[in-house]
Amino acid sequence: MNITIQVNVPPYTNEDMDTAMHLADACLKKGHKVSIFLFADSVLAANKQVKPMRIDRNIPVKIQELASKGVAMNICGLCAEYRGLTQGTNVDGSVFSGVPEMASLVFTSDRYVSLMP
Amino acid sequence: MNITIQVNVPPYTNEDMDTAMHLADACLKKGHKVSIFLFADSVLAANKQVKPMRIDRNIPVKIQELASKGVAMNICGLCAEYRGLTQGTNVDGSVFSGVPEMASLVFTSDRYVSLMP
Amino acid sequence: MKSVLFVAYQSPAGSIWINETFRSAFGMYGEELEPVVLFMGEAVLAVRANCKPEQLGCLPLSITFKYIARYKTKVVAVNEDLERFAIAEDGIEPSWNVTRISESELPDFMHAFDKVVFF
Amino acid sequence: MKSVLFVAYQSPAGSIWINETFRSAFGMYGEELEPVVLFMGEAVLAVRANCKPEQLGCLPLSITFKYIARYKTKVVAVNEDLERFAIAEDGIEPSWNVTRISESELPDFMHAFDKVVFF
Amino acid sequence: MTLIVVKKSPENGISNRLLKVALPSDTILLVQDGVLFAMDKDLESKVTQGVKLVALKEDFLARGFSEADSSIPLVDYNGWVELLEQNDKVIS
Amino acid sequence: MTLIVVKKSPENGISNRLLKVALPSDTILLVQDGVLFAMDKDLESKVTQGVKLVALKEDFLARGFSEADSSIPLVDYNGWVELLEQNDKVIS
Repeated sequence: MNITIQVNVPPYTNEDMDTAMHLADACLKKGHKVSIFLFADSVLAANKQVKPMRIDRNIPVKIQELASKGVAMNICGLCAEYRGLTQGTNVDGSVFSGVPEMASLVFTSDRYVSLMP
Repeated sequence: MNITIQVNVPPYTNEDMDTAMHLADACLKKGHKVSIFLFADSVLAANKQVKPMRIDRNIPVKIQELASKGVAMNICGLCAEYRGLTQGTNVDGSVFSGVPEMASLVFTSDRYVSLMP
Repeated sequence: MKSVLFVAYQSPAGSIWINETFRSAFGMYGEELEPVVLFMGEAVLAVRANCKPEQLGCLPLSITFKYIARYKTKVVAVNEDLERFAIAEDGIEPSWNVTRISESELPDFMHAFDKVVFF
Repeated sequence: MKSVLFVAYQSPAGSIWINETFRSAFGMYGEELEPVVLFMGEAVLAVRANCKPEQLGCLPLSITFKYIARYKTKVVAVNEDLERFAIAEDGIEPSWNVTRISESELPDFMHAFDKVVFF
Repeated sequence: MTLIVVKKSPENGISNRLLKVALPSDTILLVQDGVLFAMDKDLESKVTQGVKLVALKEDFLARGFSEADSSIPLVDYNGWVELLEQNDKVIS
Repeated sequence: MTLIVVKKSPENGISNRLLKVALPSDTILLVQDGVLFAMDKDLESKVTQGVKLVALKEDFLARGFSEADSSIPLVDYNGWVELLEQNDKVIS
């Protein structure tokens, strides 16, 4: 199946990005095709300039790993501009898109899970 | 009096940064000395790479204006690193500091207003 | 044609979510999708003609009106929430073209959509 | 010496605020400030020995323990909230060294501090 | 004389608990979604006797209410600053 | 057959309203702070008869509970994926 997970809130401050990554991983293991749509403040998760404390998880690195395993990682471009994130600072394997891409995911996904803000 | 306003949540998504700026302005007009402490996701407000839609307010520009009017604008540096914000991308008149600076503000402020997350 | 319901449930002036809900809804017309927006809880405050986040310097809600008119996007609000905030029919901004629904109809209403996304 | 109370009220595993509350509290020792941390509402879940956000991949609460020990930071939790979540004395992680307070004592307790900051 | 700032909606448990923290001669200032408490006709009965209740006018009006909808006095940002001047502590 | 995902705490009004949306044969999955509903012994009575209730084990245990504290079955992330497979719609 095609499964999309939308995240809406900032990483680190909340566990939503962690929830999304765990769920994406579990979906992949069962052979599903997974997309993650980063909306609003969740776009921060894809900023490769993020520097967490050493004891903490590195969310952008984890996202990149998921992308390399085949998860399509979409960033709402307008949201990103509002948060000072520019193309090129996003992790490899993630792409700037927007609500047209969101519409396409809503249309083509068999299941659409949004982690509400 | 010395008045400090702490903000904790992301700008644009919430009105907290707007509340803080209105309050800071009103304090200035009455002759008080004002500091703003940007904690957690609120650090995004000081990123000069933020590009809002033209119809929307430009929060980093407004912050810079407040700084030029004498508001001390402190950014929690560790928080900023977690959000991919590096020194040099913050607006003029804002400075990277941290909890030692927060402690100093708590100690020296006559009134400490935090907009709780 | 598939149907998608976007549910706004947060207060209009304090957060960006009602604007983001509509921005998402309007984006759906690029595909074979029919979006509907539901106001629930404190989000119903948005329908008042006098609800103006721009008075706080925030993004106006009225920027959605021309698209609601152009696409004829259906906007639904929960009756009980309107009553809770004493929002009378004549206090509602006509540009929203609000349809009312009662709380008890919500389960069947939501299940009629292919996708339901809360904001 | 001035006193400052930091109040954590949000659930521990779902958000960073308890860690940020303590990081702020520990920062106070650089000045003539005595910080106290109060757990209120769902934040009291943090005191359980088995509460481990790191199981979700999130930042552990236990990184605060060595500083609580070093600075002897006072940690207070609301009795009624502990009871609501059925948190028994023997289920509490000893490193927090929790003092209990009842809901009815909160107004006087909070007013005794020079500054009170909610997280 | 403490100023207690309540910024979250009545739907949020912490707001109701903050109301209870006020002692006589304190002032509770409702801001942001906290202003939604101002339409409650019984609000006075939910705080200790002698506590002053006010709401931020800008936040109340921006949510579509009119001044007549409020059961408590409204103050603007200047009023907020005056409350900071008059009270020697802040709980927020 | 719809999967309803409840991620906010019982203190948040929207969680309680999401519980009411479920129809018989739907499944409500509690995740994140939504798992706090699982310690409510009367939870079954708060949803329509015939609605299945489950909570995400990882989120429940990380908050310091043990499996015995839950009044409803716990599933892990694999179980979440199975619920996505079994239900043809999602409300979240």
